[in-house]
Amino acid sequence: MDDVRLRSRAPNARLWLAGGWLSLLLAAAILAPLIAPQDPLAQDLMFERLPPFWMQGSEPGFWLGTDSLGRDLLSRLIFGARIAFIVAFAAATAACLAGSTLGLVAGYFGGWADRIISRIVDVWMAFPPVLFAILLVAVLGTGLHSVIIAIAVIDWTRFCRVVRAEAMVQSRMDYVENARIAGFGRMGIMLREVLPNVLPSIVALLSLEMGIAVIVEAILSFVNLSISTDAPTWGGIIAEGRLSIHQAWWVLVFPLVTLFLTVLSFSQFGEGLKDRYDPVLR
Amino acid sequence: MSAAPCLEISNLSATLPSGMRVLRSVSLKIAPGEVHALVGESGAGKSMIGKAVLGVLPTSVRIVEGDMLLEGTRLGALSPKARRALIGARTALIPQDPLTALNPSRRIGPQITDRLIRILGWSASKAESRIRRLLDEVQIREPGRVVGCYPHELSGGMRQRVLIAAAFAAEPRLIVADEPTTALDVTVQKQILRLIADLQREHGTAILFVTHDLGVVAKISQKVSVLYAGMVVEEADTTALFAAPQHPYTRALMAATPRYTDPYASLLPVDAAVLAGLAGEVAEADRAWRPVHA
Amino acid sequence: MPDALITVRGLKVALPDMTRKPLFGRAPMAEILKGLDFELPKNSITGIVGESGSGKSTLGRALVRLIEPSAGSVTFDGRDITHLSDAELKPLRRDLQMIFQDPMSSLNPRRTIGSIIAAPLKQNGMGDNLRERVAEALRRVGLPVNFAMRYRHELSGGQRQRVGIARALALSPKFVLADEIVSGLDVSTQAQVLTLLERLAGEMGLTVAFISHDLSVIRRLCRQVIVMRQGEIVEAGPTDELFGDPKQAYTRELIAAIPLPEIDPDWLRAKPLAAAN
Amino acid sequence: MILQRLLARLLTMLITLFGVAVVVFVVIRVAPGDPIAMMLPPGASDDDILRLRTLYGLDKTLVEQFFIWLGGVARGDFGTSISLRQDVLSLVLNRLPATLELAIFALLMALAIGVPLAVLGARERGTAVEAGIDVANGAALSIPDFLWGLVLILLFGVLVPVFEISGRVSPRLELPFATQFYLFESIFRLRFDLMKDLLSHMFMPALALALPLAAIVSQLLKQSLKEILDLDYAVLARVKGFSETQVILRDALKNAALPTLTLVGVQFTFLIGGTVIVERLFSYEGLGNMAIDAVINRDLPLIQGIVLVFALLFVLVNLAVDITYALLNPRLRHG
Repeated sequence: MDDVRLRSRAPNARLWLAGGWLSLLLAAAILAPLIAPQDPLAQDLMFERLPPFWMQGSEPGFWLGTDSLGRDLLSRLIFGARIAFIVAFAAATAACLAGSTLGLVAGYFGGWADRIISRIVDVWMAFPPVLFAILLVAVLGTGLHSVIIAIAVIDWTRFCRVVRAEAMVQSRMDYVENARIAGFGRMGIMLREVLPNVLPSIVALLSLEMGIAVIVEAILSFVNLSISTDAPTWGGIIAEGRLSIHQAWWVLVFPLVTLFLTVLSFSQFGEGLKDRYDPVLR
Repeated sequence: MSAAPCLEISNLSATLPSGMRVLRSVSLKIAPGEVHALVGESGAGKSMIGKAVLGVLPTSVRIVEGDMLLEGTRLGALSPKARRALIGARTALIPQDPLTALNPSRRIGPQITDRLIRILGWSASKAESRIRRLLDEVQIREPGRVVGCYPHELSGGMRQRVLIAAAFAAEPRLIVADEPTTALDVTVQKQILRLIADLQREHGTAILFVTHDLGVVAKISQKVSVLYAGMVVEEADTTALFAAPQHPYTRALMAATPRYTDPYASLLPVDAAVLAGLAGEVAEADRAWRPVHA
Repeated sequence: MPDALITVRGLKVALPDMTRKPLFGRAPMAEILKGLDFELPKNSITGIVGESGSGKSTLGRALVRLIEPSAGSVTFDGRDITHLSDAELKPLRRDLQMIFQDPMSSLNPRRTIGSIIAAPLKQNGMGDNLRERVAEALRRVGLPVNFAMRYRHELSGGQRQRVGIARALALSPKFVLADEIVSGLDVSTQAQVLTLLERLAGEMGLTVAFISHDLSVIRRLCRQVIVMRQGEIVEAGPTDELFGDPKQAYTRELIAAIPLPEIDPDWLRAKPLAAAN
Repeated sequence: MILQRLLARLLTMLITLFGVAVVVFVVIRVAPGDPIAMMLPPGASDDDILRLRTLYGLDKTLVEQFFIWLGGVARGDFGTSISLRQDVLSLVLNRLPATLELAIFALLMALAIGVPLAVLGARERGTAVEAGIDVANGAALSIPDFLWGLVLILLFGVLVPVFEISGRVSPRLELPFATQFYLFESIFRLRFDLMKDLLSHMFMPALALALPLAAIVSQLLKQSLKEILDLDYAVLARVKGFSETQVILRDALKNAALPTLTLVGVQFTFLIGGTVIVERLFSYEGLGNMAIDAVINRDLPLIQGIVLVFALLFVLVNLAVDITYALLNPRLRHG
């Protein structure tokens, strides 16, 4: 009894929780200039390393405290969400379009197309992804565009591999033969019969990839290679927090918690969507 | 037949997590050395009964009521460990699909001797000579070669022979044969049925024979229970059942089963009234039923 | 035979044997069908029977040109279709239809039944009055019209197979290949689906190739039978003759192996007839 | 048959490595910014720049440069690091053992966590225990090593400071080691004091790397165990009288390991890739940490060398997985 109830309700709960957090964050990102209590770039050495509001020595207006340059942590997190979301949407979408298309072609058509695409994927998989990303940004020069391009260039293989494998399974189904019997051409079958069945996985991956893009962006800014040095990125705040970990733990904890929840939400949101749109479970 | 039954099931009910019953107060008795067929369509619960006896029900299915007595021993009263030991010593299973019934990564020999050695404590040489003899009995020509093979090196019919040999190895009192010929071609099916019948007679083993095929029932069993929705709708001696089926559902099943000797009197669709009657019986049974421990 | 819809001459099919694929280059071809000759007469059901490995399913797929034969010819309605390309086949597709063994895998889980039945209609220029045509197709197989809105998982096994029949017959084809269409069904459902197919084939004047491993079913449904074994035809002829007086030992063995639902204490004992080698 | 597969594998390995070399070469040479200019003090003459360009072969065409470099690599000459002015190969070999020790330790940790959880989850399938394992797996899976690293730094470096959060070994210690495989050598020389210090440094970065992999191992293995436990041969084993744990260990585990193995191979390469940032996070003196410095300093020969070594590691892992798979699978072993 319990078992069944758990299974049918859990996907919805996680979908709502994850979706809720992401919407909140998205709203904060869009409305950043209106809701951020302080200027995220304003330095004030008078207010350096203020603790969060519930602790001794906190200042009103600096809810989550300040960093070693006296910059307001909450405001930096809110503005950081902007960068995170831009990177997440742009990079994940680009990687998804490129990777899914190639994966669909490789998986459904097979033959030479598959062999060439798979070989390229093999080469790509032989790069350590983080190092590849750092290298690309170093080459392209720091900036939002470089970060987005670097993530897309590296992570299209994730979509390609999954979509290829699923398209291969789908293309062996009887309904694909059924469509041939009905007189559909190869392209028509790929788009009509195969793609809709692969789509839920693509959607789940897209959401997962957004979380990964957020992380990669954080890693890049952690090694100081993302946007610009003082731009309020989550990774930048974390790098700052890592240095002053013994003096001001909150500078590390708050961006960490934000990042943690965001990444978890993206992956759970994707899985939740996939389950929800699975016609067999619905 | 005054001998104590080999297996006695009384009032057995099992439910899914949703509370729906998959077995509805099933009762049946199998005398020693008797082949008792359970026949029914998909969802009739015929495999469930065999699995319940052997204690290998899927985790989602729960027995909520009833007793099972194996040679007089109440299975429900035993500790899991004692029960496992008893099942291991007195029963065996011939599964449906010879493809998935052998572990692909282990050689045939150890797979059929491990029960004898590990569970029954036989010596390796005794177990081996026993298996040799049984492989011979199931007409496997080179037993020495076959025990060294991996399952994928044997054909489907060969694998089923190996499984039958393994089932008879420890002289069980009861064998559950779960659709043992469904995955086979007809010509192989006939050979395997004959083999099971011969060994069963020689060893005096009782068999609970699960099948969906009334043709197989007619050839192999002495008794039949016809099942529908986890309910025994008719139980009879096999000869009696085929001579004069009592329940309308049994009659409908017989009329639906194709017969090449009489093509136009067979393959008749089941009448809607029969199905409506069955639905009524199921509802009636559920209305009267209260689980003992709710 | 003058009234044959499909004529097969010297048909060979070879498929790559992936278990023997060498390091470089292609897998060697394994000959699945080894030169078959037969006709499928118009307006009648022909049974194709064989055990596993007989090549009966491969034969079926070659007949509707899902695979290309490696030698020989398949003539459909006077036209050689052996080596036509997909594009050349397209106008012929509405006449060459197929019902699949596994209705679960032959229906796309993400499409409604209505859309599955409508797709071949649209694709073959019968897209006018679509709603009515779909409804008609469902009615024909005895399913309520509102099933058009459902998905495959909302149907029972027998209903799914009816949808498979509805989809294939919606185009009013000349030829239908039925590949083991009842082997996954219970006997009671099987009887319904078979009577349905029998009735519709008669009403619509269909030519049907009915592939099955079950001789009893073939006896009831088919006017003539082709018995296959390991890629070759063992015996072929009118059903009554073949059952009344099987010429080949293998055919006799096949028939004798069927367990009839009647008491026959000697059946298990009966010496298996010597297999034809 | 096995030999053929091995040869095929080696060939694709070479093609992959060549592809990696081409891609990294092209990416680097597209880079704006002149590494030579960075090496020289301001005000160096054009002549000096030209001399250095010739020295590093930067005056030739891209294709020429590529094949000169590739020829060198084939002879074991990876060039000279621009920023550290040392032989790239010896620099890489000096750092590689640290990274290898970290990655292998992390792999062992992942297996030590993942396999028992999988067995437990499969044994208790359908219960709250399994549900709990699923939730833990879900979380560990979606959080990458970078974040786990930070979380661990906070928990065990700051909140309950039981482990070291920076470096590979305490600088005050005298190291008697002849090779760079410190951990291995400390065990070998029975220097357990040093081993303890090394492990204390390695524990958290390794755990950060291990957690996502442990979740994958546990998830996949549990899944395939559950599938196998529903198969007839597992049912048969239960009927024979074997207990559930015995069925899992005797009949199911080996067969379940096969499908898991291939994916774990791929995931292990991800783990190795993850060392780059985790080493940075924990200031662990491995290859990855050096790689990031190399990128920041635009040290082209060093970057090329490191990337190629990583690629080589990846393809070797895949090769090892393939061989293990073949050895475990009787279908491949016997015709």
